[in-house]
Amino acid sequence: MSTRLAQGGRFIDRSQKQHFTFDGKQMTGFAGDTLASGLLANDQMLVGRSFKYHRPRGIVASGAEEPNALVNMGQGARFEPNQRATTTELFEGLKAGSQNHFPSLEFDIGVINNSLARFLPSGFYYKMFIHPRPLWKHVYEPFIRQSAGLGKAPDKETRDADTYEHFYAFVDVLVVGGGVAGLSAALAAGRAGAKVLLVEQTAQWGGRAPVDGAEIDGKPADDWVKDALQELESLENVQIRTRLMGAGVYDHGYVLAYERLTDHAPEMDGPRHRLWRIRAKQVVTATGAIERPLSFAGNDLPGVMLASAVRDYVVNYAVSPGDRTVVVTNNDDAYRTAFVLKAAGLEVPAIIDARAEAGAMAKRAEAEGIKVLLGKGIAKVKGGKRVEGVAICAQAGEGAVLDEIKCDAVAMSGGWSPVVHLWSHCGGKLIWDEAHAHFRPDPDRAPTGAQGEAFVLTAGIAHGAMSTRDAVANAHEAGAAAAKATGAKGKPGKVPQGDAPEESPMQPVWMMPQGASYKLRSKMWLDYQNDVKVSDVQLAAQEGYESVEHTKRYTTLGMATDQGKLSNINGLAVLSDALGQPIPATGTTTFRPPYTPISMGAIAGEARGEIFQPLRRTPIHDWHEENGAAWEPVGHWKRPYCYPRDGESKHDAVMREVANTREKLGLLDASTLGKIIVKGPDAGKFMDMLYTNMMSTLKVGRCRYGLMCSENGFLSDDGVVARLDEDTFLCHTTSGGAESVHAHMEEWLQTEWWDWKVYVANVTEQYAQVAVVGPNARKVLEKLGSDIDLSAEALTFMGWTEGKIGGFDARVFRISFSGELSYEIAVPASQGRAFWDALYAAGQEFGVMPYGTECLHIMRAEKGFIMIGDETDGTVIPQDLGLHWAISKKKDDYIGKRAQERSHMVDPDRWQLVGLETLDGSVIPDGAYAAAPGTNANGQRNTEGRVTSTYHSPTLGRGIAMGLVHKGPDRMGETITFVKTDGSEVKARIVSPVFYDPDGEKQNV
Amino acid sequence: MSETSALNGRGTEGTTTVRDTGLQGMITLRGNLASTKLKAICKEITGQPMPKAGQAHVSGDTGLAWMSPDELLVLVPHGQAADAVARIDAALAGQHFLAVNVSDARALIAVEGAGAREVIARLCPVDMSPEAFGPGAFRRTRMAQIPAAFWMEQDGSLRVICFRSVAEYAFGLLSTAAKSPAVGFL
Amino acid sequence: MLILECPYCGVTGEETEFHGGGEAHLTRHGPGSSDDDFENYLFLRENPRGVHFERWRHVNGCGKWFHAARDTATLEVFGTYSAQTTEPPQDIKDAITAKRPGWSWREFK
Amino acid sequence: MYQNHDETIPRESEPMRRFSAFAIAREAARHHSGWERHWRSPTPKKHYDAIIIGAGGHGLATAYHLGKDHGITNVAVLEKGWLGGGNTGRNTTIIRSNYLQDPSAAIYEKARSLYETLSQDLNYNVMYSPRGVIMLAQTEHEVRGYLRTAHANALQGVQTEFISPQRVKELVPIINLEGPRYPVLGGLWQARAGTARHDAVAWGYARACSDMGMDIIQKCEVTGIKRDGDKVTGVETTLGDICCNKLGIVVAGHSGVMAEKAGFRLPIESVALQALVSEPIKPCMDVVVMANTVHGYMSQSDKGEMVIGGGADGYNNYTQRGSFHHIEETVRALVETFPMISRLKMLRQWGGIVDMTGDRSPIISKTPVEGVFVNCGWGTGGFKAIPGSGYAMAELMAKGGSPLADEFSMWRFREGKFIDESVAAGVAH
Repeated sequence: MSTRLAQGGRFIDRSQKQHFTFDGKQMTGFAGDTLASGLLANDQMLVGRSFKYHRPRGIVASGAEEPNALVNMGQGARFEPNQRATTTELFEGLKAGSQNHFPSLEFDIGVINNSLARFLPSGFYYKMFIHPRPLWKHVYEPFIRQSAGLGKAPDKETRDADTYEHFYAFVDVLVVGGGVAGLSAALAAGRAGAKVLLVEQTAQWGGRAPVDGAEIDGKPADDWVKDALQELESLENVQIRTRLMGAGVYDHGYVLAYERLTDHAPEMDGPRHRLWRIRAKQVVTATGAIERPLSFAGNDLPGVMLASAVRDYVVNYAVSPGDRTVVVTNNDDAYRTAFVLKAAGLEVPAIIDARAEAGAMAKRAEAEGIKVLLGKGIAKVKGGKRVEGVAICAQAGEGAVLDEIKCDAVAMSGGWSPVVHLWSHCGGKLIWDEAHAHFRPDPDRAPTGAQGEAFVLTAGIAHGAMSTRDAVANAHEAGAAAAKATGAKGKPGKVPQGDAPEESPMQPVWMMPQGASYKLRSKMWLDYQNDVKVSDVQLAAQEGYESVEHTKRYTTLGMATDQGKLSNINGLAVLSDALGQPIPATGTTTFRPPYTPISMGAIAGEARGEIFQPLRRTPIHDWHEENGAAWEPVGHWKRPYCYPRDGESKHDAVMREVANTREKLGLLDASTLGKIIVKGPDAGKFMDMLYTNMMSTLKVGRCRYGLMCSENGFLSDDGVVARLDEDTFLCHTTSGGAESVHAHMEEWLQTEWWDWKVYVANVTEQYAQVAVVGPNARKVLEKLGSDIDLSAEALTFMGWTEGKIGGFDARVFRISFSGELSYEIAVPASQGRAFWDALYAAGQEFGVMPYGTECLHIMRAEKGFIMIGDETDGTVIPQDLGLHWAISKKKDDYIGKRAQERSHMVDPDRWQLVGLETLDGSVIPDGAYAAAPGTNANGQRNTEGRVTSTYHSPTLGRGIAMGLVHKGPDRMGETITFVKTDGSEVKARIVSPVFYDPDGEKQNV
Repeated sequence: MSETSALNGRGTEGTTTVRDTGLQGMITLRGNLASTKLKAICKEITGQPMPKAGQAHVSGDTGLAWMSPDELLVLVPHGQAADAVARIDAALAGQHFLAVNVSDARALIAVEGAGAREVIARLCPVDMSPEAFGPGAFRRTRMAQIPAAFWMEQDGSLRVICFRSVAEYAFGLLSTAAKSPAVGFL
Repeated sequence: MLILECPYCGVTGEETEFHGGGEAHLTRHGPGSSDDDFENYLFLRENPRGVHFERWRHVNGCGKWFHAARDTATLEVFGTYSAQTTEPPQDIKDAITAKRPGWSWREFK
Repeated sequence: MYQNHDETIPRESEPMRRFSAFAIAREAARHHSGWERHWRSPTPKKHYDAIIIGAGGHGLATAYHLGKDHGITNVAVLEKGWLGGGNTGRNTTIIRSNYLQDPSAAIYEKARSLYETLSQDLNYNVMYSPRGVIMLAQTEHEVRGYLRTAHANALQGVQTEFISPQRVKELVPIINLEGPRYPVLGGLWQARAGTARHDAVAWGYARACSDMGMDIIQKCEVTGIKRDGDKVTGVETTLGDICCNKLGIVVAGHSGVMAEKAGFRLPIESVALQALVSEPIKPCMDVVVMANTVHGYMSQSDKGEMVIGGGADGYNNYTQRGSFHHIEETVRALVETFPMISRLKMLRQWGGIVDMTGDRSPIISKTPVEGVFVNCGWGTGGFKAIPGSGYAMAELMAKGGSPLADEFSMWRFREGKFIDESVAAGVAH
């Protein structure tokens, strides 16, 4: 029986009852309980099932290292699997359920794996299910997957009801860990005047010291902690926070910290988690240590717990794991658990100490009437879903049973391992400490920062300082050193004096008994969650998996949700023993962030829903929204694809828009087109390098279409350039391209031609730009009234001018991407919406309709104009597209010219742009390839071309396309065959890409 | 003919508020910031001395902000931007420079109240503690997923500039952060 | 998550304010250059494990390109300097020598 | 002399015992005492016909095919750390061949088809799971890109199809089709693509190579490459000099460093690529989903972990750590695409060093040094290629040429003959 004691409990408030349920069972706990202590108080020792064998699992630990007590928590939009009961604060109405069993926790048929355990050695899956092949996918794997996994998956349509946020903090010294060491370090650094942040992952300060009855500066630890907190709170330059876990240490002093704001009180408003991105000049990790289990047969039965955890539950929560608790240990610390239990009026039938000599602690135990069995170990734990007793053997022997003791709990201690995770995340190295049989940070090989300086210090037990005296002193030193390193000048104050009761040395015990038979070894658990046993690690070594990483991956040791907090060192020791090499020679696996798992929601932060990602809007965006635009994402912009009317399909809408624009009047929101100013005495020279054609000769008042290539020769962007004055050009870019082209210009100006006198500025968003297109384009502008002469004679094709139109400040470009009479008009963005409204109103009598990107595409395709991103894909050079007319022969250089001289670029066999006309008038499918006879060396069908743009042209009433075809321009009139994905074919004739108004009469009227 | 800012005067309630300051005249001025002519015309237009790196000298809707070693942001009332550009062009004639009206390419958002510093600290990788960022300080940086710039008018009052097209996003970020309970760090 | 100091605006910012621009001090080879020179310029890279010279742009900041000397194995930054130079300035070379005696990178030592 | 004589004596005569259900039953009866080493741990000989530097998947697969297809078994595979300890053991285990360009489709499809029978060929269960891969199309531009890939694949003999949003939802019940920003417009579906157990691939190859009498030598770092004029003669290692006729450099992120020892440069840059896994949950996603518009991809391992691929750093990096903001960008995108993962937790994140070429496609090539061959530049996509890469590299080393490798020559850059797979995601209009 585990139960609530009548008195005591440092953390609980008996005046505040809290009701919760576990697997539907009503239970009651107190404020200050964790879910784990609450469960134990209600005699719920069995909390889950293991991963592989589905063995019954009980609570082992009292903190972040817990491998077993993982539960499904909450419901609906707040459901969450794999919540660790030992770090979950109890709250009124908490609903939890056990995991990984069917049909129930008490009776789980998955447990058959257990009886088959001897057939499931490490590497089992690699050796099994090899034949017959199809069975793996259809039978074996599905079965394995069903039995694997831990927590329940949230419902597929779940939308998290909570919110999350990030926070950037900058400090001199970050102290991680709120135990006495962390407090001591923070005090020293704080007094010295450094800007200090002290974080503690739990809700309580003080760590283990108060539980262990330590004394500091002559006071009980609890009192010292209170005073320390008071002083820290009084220091302006120090901040302290609980429920904030140091999750990961990254390069250059970047520390990720995870704050759990409402997990303990779901009714509170505000974000559930806050992810801190702390930039610290120095980090002090006072992260304590984790007690190691002992490896004896049946050490995984519910009721077998860490000695320190048993102590925590009694002292902090007034919960007794059992009435009769056997303590088994290889060190003095576990005796404290026996004393605590005794003091609480509970039975301790025996302390089983693997060490042969009696030390001070043993004598004290005897004095308190506790039987101490020296040089002994546990041969086997008796019981099924709960400990019923232990069989005693000689530690030196092979497990012959000497005696049996009835008990309902076992408190074990295999010694302590410093928590070195944060130290190691960013490259801190470890050394092996023989005396305490653990790895501890090597101060000479610390993680290094931006200037190559060491930026992490360790404090207290995390440093390997095992007594309270050494821990607080070392922590003080670390705090002072960290502050000094950040330039703090003040004094760290006096060193706290901790007590250090005399202790006898611990004795490494990696197997109990040391000569255990295979039968026993195959029941000694190293990793409780993943069911990895001593025998599994030994088998891995036997099969040549000698690297610790191999053994880890082969056996899954330490790969469970606790990431080996309990199992790693024990596993390493067993492996080293099996390989006959010292433990340091084996080394550790890599420690990776986070220290304990952190929510995906916290990582995503505020970025969800409307602010998931920036959405770029033009000044006319709302009009499109109000008028039923079907949107298309273009980069971060959303552009109207078309404007379907009631009951109209997208396709029909597009057809209507094309017809209307060609026959009457269309309006396009062209504001997304990039606009970049290039100005300076050397602007012309610069433009000639940027564009393939000659731009320096462009006359003021005129426009010219230009091509831009990457230095690698490929066509990267295009657009119309207008010369504003002798020194100034305005470059239009593609919608997606404004930022990249601007960056491209700055890069060349700053890093290659920095002596050229040229300034550039991206003015894309300064303007709303509207394309007024169609036979009635001039009419609607004239109706609006303008001080500009818009006549064909005054403003000729490819000219631009400025003035007022309908009272708006307008820059008018007489350019056409549709083949129709067309004006592109730029007005200040603040006037954009009003200008559009005015055009739309004035356009009514001329049959105005807005049109979208798809209509734009079709009209340009009918004219044979290329589209960056369709005709180009990053592998196409201008020469492929028959754009030689836009490549200056006179210039000896432009960006990309040299690349275009390479052998493959001048190869006559390159595919080149042509028009394509299906024989049956149908539309060639998007992306189709033209097949050529035969296959290549790899058995793939040969191809001789591909379609780049393909549409149904409402103007011509048939399918039209452009494509790149092998020697295309030389094969006019030939027929080639496109193959659809279903294998059927479409035949198309090679024609000129200009399908509509080849002489350009319409745009010149 | 009506002129509208991207956010059309929107604002939020609360202890920390976020609001559109409306149309603001802005000029990108690139050139030799050491040039006496340039300093003089900037002073003439804004009444402000040349700011150093990381500074903005602004009072109300007029001022100067240091954007880069060869770029200033000149703030003037929206209606006067075009005229100011013309005056700069005249004053610097013969020099190599670029003055361009970018008033409508940007949005200007005010973040005011006790939580103003923490609102920015939730979104920008910048030390917003009083010792690191005080009145007159100006910073260009990343705000969540967009480039942005901000300066501090006086403690508890910040001005954030972003591109016009992402004004909605920026407003969403800032107002979400402003609604959140105080962190209590800054 | 690196920290870099922009030599132009003096801001020390985190990596997300910047944009990496690859190997520094490449000599552009245009029309008329040999295939070897052009391939070297555009594609072949030092990619050392250790001292490296690279380009960065303060893209979410003052917008300027600059150079950084950095150790690709430890991520230590020895210094940042103007992009408008064809070789690392002496003080940067000295800073590296102080930390990595005997270093060399391309023709620089 | 004696040494040479000694080398002619085969090291282990009797072949390795086979894995099977029967073997497991037999061993269970005797406490698994009979399982033998999966690979020997020999001391290096003085001379080998071929040496492969790098005992990752690609290097081991190369050795395996040298023996299996070309009868070259006097081979050593040298590894400075532990076999399979590089990117083979750090990737997100996705296997697919729905590539656009012919040379890519050819080698990745070869690899995929070899994966189908790899467990049987190696007598080691690599858990190849052809569960299918979907690449989501979330913009019109992406739709056109994937339609193009589907057409190309049809002619390349790669089975793919472009599927509707409804079909996507059937295959991936947890997906959010109507994201406010990027509604799912369809997807490119390859049913025979999937995943495999990454470590097992390296271990299985190692076991098979060892069984053929090849020497896999771990903790042996190559410190120099010995040449006689323009011809390779051997390598200097931390375990002494070893001679060879042919040398294969298959060291991924460290190719640049090794090429320098051989005296040539490569169009390679090494950067950190990151990945992460969630805590294990019961099965909820049977296929692999890649969402390129928002830059994230996710699958669920047989253990139940959600396996998530992150982005690559924009700077050269040899630490196996990356910058956290890439993790953040990926998780942000995936929480939007699969909202139910918001309350799952990240269990572990890690990084690997990937080698990127000028066109992001690999190099399998002869080099300026006679007898030296290089296989590198797999960037973010190497795992899926391992069997095909080994097959082609072995053929190249044995015969001096391979149809699968020829297009991946290291000289393609100077010719301007790129193999660019990024084109489906070209510039938007």
